[in-house]
Amino acid sequence: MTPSVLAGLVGAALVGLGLYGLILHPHPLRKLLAFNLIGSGVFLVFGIVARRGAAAGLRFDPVPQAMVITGIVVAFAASALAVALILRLSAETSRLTLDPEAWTKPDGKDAT
Amino acid sequence: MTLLSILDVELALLIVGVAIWTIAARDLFGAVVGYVAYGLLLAFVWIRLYAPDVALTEAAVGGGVTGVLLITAGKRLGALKNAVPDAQPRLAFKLLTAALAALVACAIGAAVLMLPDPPPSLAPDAAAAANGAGAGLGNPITAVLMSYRSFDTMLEKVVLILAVIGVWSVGTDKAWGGAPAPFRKAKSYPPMVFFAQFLAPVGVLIGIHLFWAGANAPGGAFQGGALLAAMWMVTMMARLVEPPPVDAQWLRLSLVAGPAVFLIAGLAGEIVAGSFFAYPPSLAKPIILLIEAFMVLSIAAALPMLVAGPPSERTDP
Amino acid sequence: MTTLLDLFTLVAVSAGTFFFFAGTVGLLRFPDSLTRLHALSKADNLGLGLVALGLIPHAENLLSALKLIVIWVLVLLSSASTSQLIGRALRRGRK
Amino acid sequence: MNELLLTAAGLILLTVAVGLARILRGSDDVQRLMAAQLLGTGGIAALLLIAYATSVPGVEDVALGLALLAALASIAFVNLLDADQGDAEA
Repeated sequence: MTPSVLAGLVGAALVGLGLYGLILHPHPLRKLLAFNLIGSGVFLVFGIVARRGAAAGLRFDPVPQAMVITGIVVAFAASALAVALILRLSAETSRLTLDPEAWTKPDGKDAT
Repeated sequence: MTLLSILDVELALLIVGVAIWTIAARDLFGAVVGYVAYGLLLAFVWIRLYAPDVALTEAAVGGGVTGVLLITAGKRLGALKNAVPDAQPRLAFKLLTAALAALVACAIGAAVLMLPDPPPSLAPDAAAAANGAGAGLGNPITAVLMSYRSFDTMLEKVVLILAVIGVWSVGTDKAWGGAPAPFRKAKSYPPMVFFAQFLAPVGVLIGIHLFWAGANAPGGAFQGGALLAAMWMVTMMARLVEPPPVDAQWLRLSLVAGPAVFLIAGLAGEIVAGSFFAYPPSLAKPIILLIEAFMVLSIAAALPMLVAGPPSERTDP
Repeated sequence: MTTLLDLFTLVAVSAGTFFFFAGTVGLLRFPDSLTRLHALSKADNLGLGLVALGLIPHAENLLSALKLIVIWVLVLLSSASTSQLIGRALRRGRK
Repeated sequence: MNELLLTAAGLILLTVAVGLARILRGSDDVQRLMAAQLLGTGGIAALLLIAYATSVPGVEDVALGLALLAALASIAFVNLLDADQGDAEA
């Protein structure tokens, strides 16, 4: 098994793990972590395509690698925006739920 | 099984193990620390894939800057008890989700195993671009970023500005025009000041070195900019400097400088060399370095502003 | 000459690995956070220094060799500072 | 020579993995910050060894980046602790 194939399989596993966490965790920050796991898994799968592209006599294919670099920065920007939204939501309502019905039914458990 | 493949399997197990911890940890902060460790570990995988440029970006952005963002958020949100309903999803739903996740993972895994051989590649085109418009750049990745796929790189800078605008607009109306909350509420602490004072100059030097070396060796505008951003954050964390108000002229100019210079160079290419983002061959390298220098400035300004968050009302005078 | 340099690498890297091992043993066996911090920062930093030293004969050029040393010095200083900060937080008994 | 470097990298990675498992399972948030420190030393050593054995160019710069940034998260956290409690006796 070459390192590229192994890294690709790790990427696939990361996407699966991230998807599981994204759906099941109620906490928005945990969802964000899970989403970032999916993202890095996708980058890895994309990255092994780069490793395989030795066709031009290079040791790697620079095109996917360059796009992964761009992708990492964009993923960070999106995470930062998400964190700002989550923090504002918590400051505004002192709760963090994404449950749409939470707004309609009065909930005695956590006083707002 | 060779020694190297044993090492690869070890690394793969470690990465997946930390990822599982991030998902499965019982408390929020444990998961966040796990994710920061995971970000640092990813740099290893990229080294194994002969991608030092990506490893550097992952270490700087994924490990360092994201670490500060998430740790801060995790600590603040951890203080909020009962903010999230405790209700655990039912077992059937859990199993269904696990099955779905496994299915997706297996599909991607199968796709990885069935990739065509020899792989299709844009590398020859990129190599041609590196010899053509991006002439004189020994680092093929920089050539791709600045010449072959320059449009992507410019739009990515625009995305950074949009994200900064997005983060700023999350603040309250009253706070608009003010500065983001300081990175540290209490007064500075001597060991922290010492740390910032020795780290920041060295880090700035290394950041500029990475940018400069990026034309021929691993490194480049992203990595250099991210390091400079991290060093600005370190000095703000030690309260050697304060976050600037969001309506500071110099801050806004630095934020737009990168994409603006990029766009101007692109439009000039339309006039001088006949197509958008075409550089005259004799001037290609100086022009690319000029654009990259302004990109470094924009990245170094944008990343700390993203971490600092929206402007806040000053509580301390 | 190469044999001698290889021998140097062998000794330095092996010693470095040993110190990492010792650091982890300390991490597992020591009773509280402060002593664990001690094991981690002291033994591991020595290990990193020895590994970096051992790799110097294999560096591509002088700049790479210099960078190896700078890496070690940076890690030494930053881990000393963070240990101080973490240690203070631990001593104040905060969670 | 490469075998030696790879063996050393494998062993160091193993100690990092064991240490990471120990630290992450701890209950104290402050203690968990040691994870970043562990990766800042053991991680960098393993990274250098692997890269030298497989001759990846420019790995020193990656290690420099890690050395500069591994501590950042811990600093951020300690800052927040001080913010919570004030700096009464610092």
